[in-house]
Amino acid sequence: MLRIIVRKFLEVSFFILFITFIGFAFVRMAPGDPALTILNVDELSVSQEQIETLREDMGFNDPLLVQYGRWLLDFVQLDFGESYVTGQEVTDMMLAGLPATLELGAGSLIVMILIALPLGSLSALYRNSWIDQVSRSLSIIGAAVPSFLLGLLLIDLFGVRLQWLPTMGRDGFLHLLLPSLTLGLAISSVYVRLLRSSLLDAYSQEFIQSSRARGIPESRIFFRHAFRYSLPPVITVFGVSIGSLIGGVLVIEVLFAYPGLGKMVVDAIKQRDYPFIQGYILLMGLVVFLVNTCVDLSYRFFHPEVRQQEKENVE
Amino acid sequence: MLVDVQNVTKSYRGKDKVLRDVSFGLNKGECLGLVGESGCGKSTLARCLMRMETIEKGSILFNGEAIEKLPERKLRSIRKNMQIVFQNPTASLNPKLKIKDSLMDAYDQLKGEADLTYFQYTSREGFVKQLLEAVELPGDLANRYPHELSGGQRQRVTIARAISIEPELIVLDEPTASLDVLSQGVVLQLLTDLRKRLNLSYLFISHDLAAVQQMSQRTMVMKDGSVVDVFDQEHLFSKDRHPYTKELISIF
Amino acid sequence: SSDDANEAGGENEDKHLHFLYNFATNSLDPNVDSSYVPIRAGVTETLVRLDEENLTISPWLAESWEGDDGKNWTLHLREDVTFHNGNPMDAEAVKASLERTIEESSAMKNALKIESIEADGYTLHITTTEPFPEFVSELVNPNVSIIDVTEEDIINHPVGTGPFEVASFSPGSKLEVTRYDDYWDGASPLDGVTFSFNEDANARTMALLSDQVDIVYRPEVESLGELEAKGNITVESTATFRVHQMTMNMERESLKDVNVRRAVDALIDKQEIVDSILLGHAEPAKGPFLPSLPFAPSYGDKPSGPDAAKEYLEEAGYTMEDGVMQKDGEQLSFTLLTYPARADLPLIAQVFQSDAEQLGIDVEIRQIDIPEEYMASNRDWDIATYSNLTAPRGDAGYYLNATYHPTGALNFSGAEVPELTAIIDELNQTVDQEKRNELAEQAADYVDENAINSFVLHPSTIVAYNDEKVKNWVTTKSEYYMITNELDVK
Amino acid sequence: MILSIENVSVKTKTHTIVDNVSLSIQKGEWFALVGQSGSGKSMLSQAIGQLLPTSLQVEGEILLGDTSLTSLDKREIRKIRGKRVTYIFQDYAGSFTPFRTIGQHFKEFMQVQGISSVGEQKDRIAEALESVGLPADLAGRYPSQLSGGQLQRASIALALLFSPELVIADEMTTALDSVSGHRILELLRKKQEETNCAILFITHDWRHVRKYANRLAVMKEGKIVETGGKHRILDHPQHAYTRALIEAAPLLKKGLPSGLDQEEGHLC
Amino acid sequence: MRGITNNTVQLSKWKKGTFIVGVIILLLSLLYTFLYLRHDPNFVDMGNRLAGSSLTHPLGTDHLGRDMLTRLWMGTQYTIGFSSLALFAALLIGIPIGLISGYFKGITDRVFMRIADAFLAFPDTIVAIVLAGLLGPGIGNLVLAITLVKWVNYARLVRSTVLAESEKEYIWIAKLNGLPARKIMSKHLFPHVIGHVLVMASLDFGKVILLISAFSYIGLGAQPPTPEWGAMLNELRPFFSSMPQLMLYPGFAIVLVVLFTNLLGDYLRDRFDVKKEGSV
Ligand SMILES: Nc1ncnc2c1ncn2[C@@H]1O[C@H](COP(=O)(O)OP(=O)(O)OP(=O)(O)O)[C@@H](O)[C@H]1O
Ligand SMILES: Nc1ncnc2c1ncn2[C@@H]1O[C@H](COP(=O)(O)OP(=O)(O)OP(=O)(O)O)[C@@H](O)[C@H]1O
Ligand SMILES: [Mg+2]
Ligand SMILES: [Mg+2]
Ligand code: NI
Repeated sequence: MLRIIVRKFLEVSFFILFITFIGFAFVRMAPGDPALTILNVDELSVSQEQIETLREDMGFNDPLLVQYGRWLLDFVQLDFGESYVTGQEVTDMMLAGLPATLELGAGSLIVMILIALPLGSLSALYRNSWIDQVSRSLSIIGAAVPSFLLGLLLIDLFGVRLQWLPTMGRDGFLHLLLPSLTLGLAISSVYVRLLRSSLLDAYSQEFIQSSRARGIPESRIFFRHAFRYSLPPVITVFGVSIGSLIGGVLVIEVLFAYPGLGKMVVDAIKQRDYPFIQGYILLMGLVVFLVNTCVDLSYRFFHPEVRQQEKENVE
Repeated sequence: MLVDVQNVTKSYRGKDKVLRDVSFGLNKGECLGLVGESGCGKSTLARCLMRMETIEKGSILFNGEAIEKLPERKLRSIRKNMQIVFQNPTASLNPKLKIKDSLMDAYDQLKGEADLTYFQYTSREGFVKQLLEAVELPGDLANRYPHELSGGQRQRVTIARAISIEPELIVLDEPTASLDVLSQGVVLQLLTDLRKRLNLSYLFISHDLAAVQQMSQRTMVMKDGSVVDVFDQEHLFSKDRHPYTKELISIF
Repeated sequence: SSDDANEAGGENEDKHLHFLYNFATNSLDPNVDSSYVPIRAGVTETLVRLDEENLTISPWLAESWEGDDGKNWTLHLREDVTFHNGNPMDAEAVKASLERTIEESSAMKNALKIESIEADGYTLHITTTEPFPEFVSELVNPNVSIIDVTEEDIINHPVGTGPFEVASFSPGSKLEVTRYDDYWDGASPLDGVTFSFNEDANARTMALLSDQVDIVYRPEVESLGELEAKGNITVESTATFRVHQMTMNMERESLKDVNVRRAVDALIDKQEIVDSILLGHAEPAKGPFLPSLPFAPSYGDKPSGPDAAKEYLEEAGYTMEDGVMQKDGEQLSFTLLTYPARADLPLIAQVFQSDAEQLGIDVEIRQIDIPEEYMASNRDWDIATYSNLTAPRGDAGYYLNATYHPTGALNFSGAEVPELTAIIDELNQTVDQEKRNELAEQAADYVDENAINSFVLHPSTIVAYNDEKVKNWVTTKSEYYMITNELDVK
Repeated sequence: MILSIENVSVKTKTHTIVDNVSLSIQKGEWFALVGQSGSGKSMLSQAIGQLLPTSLQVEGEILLGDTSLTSLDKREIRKIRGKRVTYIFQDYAGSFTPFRTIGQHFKEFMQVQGISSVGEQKDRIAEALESVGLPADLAGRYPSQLSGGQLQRASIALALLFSPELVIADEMTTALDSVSGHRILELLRKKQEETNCAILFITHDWRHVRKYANRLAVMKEGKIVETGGKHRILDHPQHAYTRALIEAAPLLKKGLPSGLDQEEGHLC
Repeated sequence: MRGITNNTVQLSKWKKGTFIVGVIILLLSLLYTFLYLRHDPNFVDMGNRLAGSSLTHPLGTDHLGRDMLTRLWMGTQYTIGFSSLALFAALLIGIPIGLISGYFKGITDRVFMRIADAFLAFPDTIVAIVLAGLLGPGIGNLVLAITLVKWVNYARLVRSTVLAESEKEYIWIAKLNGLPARKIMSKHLFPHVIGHVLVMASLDFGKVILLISAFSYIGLGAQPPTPEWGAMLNELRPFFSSMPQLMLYPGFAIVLVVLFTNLLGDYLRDRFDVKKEGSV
């Protein structure tokens, strides 16, 4: 057990080192200069010289490795630095953005599950029937309609015409409904199709036949046998999209003024706010690592035969 | 000696030993029968021979080389000389490949290297047909998928695949269990013919003593992971047989 | 918070407005954050302000000031001002606030050039590091907001002197403010204001349509018709200190010729762009400065249109052959930079491209991400659409220095003209306002004559509000002052 | 008459797999179906429980007691499967869902058939496993952790759990060694005596036919070539194929193929 | 059960009919656009801005007075070309890596998957901005960026299927037959993974177009005035409420393409799905 923990810990450490360094090198290789933002050249008179001085002061002219070393040194003391733009602690900023992100993520996940599970299942169970056709058409539309358009349509319907729901801001449950619905609809299309295809796979397995021969009701066969068999690809794709679920919702956060990490990181990228970007990559790295490790663990749950093989390899 | 198994011990994680100190030899051109109760470790032994499992103790020599320690690359050259027919023909066939593609897998791999003496490679179709006919299957099965075959047909396909490259050793894990007696007779006869002609060696796992008697020169009896009895065929009914062997015989 | 206001309102109906702004912020730090929400929401104030009518500098927290040598400044503060927490705003407090500004913001440190501050009752003595005539006008900058620095949580809860105090703040989403009863200039008639953010123009329009908000800053231009159709909505538009311009890279062979630059200028159909891209919500520009500014020169009429452009080009030695404008067998071609952060610019670029094509000029549009960065580090472009604030604080110094001085950070055209540099240098030494205006005008004339850049238009700020409810809304040119103590409900 | 199959055909789009087959099985009878591999035995047996894939067409009439199985809808046929008709398949690996333990399969089956008391379930699982010679602690294992024979025994225990009227055993002992196979068949016979169920026994093993069957049918290329009592077919085969089949059987002991000569009263 | 089969036949007949009618309409519109109208897709005509439908402008004109129909047709080559390029490249990287990871397991798997995780941790905007910065703005680099972001999805998906499949006996047989890993992956495992991959990829087609549109928003997409659909969609945003049809045109075009790729994906998937079962 201890060995496993130590191994995992080392793996995480290497991974963190790896992504933060790549991220560090990456964002600094990208053209862009926080000095311009910091000095607010858009409104204040600044000379080239002053920009150069600032760069020197902030250490932007040092070799990349030196800069990274400095960041790392702060990082091991759990100091993530301050945003160049607002002067806030990066940790505080992320903590401020996280709740909205989590709410939005959870809300849209629920919507996604509510849509994808029934639609995907029905269209697999009634392959080629009208239900299948309808759900496939819906998922095609879901995949092809940009989320801002979807969001605007929902705002127009529920906010302007019916006046049922607030269209913006983060102020309790009601405010969460429209953004979650938009995002949930946008992401569910992939899952509808994936679940369908995966369930079809499951239903061609022999054990389904055996269960039927035992008189197990179809509903039970579905829930206890086929469904679980079909989940790994679905979960895999979910694990992969967790990053974009957190960072890729800019459009929705902007549209509904539901401020989370997605908008913050895009702003930070635009303004080349290195400390925040770095902190974000670190956070995302951890989240992605954690989620995908869980996804990997879940394979063992879904495929006990694989689990056995792996354990043996460990020994 | 083609195969020499010495003191092989194996256990699955956290379980009792499945193989205990198993030792035996298999000569070139010989067919060694292996019988025993279900779950006694026959298939496990077969898997160890093919190095599909790592063994805990002991060693397995193939043509004098200890295969349990060989690196994968060297193993490849040995593997073309051994084939296995698994107990479960359904799992042994890729459900997404047509029969002809599964069948040609081994041969394709060897390309020109295979020096066939029993079969003749003329064309792909011709070869597939030859193989299928050898195991009493109509040639038109070649274009079907495994799920469109009956259990017996699948099993014969796996046998055809194993003999297609005429390897030195074939491990047969209950190869004819789901064949009707006529087909079984034909297949067993084919296997015997092949062995005699090409000097092949078989490890023939079966629970059908009659089939074992027909096929093999020597028979080995396993119980709870150990070899309890080895005897020549003519001594089957002899008095100094192990009590367990006697019980097996009495059922017939 | 609006509920609090509700209860405080007692028997009367709650007097509350909801204002929707087009930019979101995560920090309210008045000294650092460049979204200026605290001053816009009426929470903080600066020492001096911009007089929106005359476009000159006028007293605010400071009653008067002197500094004839441009280096040693004395400011006299109002004596009746208190912070929201009741503390008096005296010279000590202002000094502390200014010092914080300089410490927290490198930008403001650069801009203010303060060497030392002395506080004496309600008088401040400030020395700048060098003669700095614009000093007072720099104090207009919202980042010089005066706050009580003894307060803890300045990022989320700054304490200023304005008519409203912060009640609650949700970063990136909205700010709730309530009336400060002891406001020095007369307390507001409103109980409170919600100041929320939404960066999507369509969403802002819909928020107004759905009656969720009362005043919307910059609604979607294309949907104004819909707003007006609703009947109770007034749309106001006011030209700003901004100019959309075509920056010309004078280091490029073709653009070294003043006639080519003039041709580019002539080719742009400014009125048409104003009418059809901005739907009239802009003023065609003749020079960098808004005509109502005191130092904006009055320009004569210049020939414009494709024919004029063609003439200029012929003067520069180009000829039109087979529909291709060429010189020495080479087609005249431009690489035109644009960026999507200001949505009008790519459109202007495309209109220009199409117009130029009619003249046989090949224009390749290159869309980039951050124009300042790209233009400074790459010189492989000819023309760039760019948008600039030209006199954000009522003074021309910023724009002229940044854009035309060889050391300026925004001098993307690579202008290094001794005559112009001399004018700007002189401006930087001049304290007298009259004289400053004269010099600025001179510089603007020079720019015009030599067609260093081409100025397209001054975009307007558009504000739409519910006229059945909102009273006394003023759309300012500076865009600094939005929620004031005058604002009321009907 | 517990099962009667009348003119049943199973067809794909291009060819006929089972060609106009009729047979009937009496109550409490052990009916063997032997024949060529690939002749359609499994297809025929699966047609009874409507278990064939949709790509195959079934024609004809199948009666279980008085119920016409071909006319039943999904819900009704489900009530029949597992309770009145159960299956034991040849492919033991496919009999179990890979991620559920053996015990879970048992529990599920019992739950569906109305036994929900956990204690009772536990007892019956242990009992059922023991009756097929498996240790009770196997219940906690996943199918992949069992040998082929063990799996097949578990699936037999599962099929016999609720004393069905008809057990369809499709090469159920194929994967078993002779000792266990023998034990299982003995067990099946015991159960049959207890419950008087009928067994449709598909096999290639003449020893089993000889020992257990009452009547049998021989199939070849989708058709039944001969059907009749054990003695009739084994000792007096009429069809050439049947004869060839019997002669090829590697029997260890001598005597009549049916083995009936050891019993009294046989005169022929 | 048989009812469903009949249903299917009827539906597919109906589908065929619509398909043919659709293709005819598209062809006619194509001919009309390029043989008869012959507009310049980039010709700006501010006087004729936001014109409604007419014979000369069947779909009207956009905010710069350009003919919508011509732009839409011209856009197909860019949109379809770029998105399929990006997807294809992502598949080309993702599938092999997924196969290798799932098949070899152990350290190979861990290294590959951590690299994949690293890609997931980076917001796609960063990747796009860095590439645009290093290689210059332009849609080519955007395609590269999308490839870099998308391959991970396929790699992970493929890996999960391979993990389960590679323990089965037929894979062992292939191994014992001396098939090199490369061949086992391509011949035996590939047919198992391709089904899911095709389903994902055909849906991703739409997502990729929309991603290009999102990047246009920060200046990284197609360069104006290229009539790329994603960019058009983005340009026409302001007209959402005043002239919704303008956005609907490129939107509808995208839906059509996704529909088509889905049909294609389904068709291919069915080809690989040898059992064709599942309906109950
Ligand atoms: N992967 C595994 N993990 C744990 N135990 C296993 C595994 N495979 C087999 N066993 C156990 O090892 C023992 C021997 O199994 P093996 O498959 O070798 O039996 P066998 O002799 O081939 O039986 P049969 O004749 O029924 O096929 C059995 O008790 C079985 O439960
Ligand atoms: N889905 C299918 N489509 C087409 N043909 C099939 C399909 N399934 C099976 N067959 C063919 O139908 C025939 C009968 O198969 P069946 O499984 O009933 O044989 P069987 O008598 O049970 O043989 P065995 O004793 O080998 O199990 C075989 O020739 C087989 O190839
Ligand atoms: Mg075995
Ligand atoms: Mg069968
Ligand atoms: Ni007789």
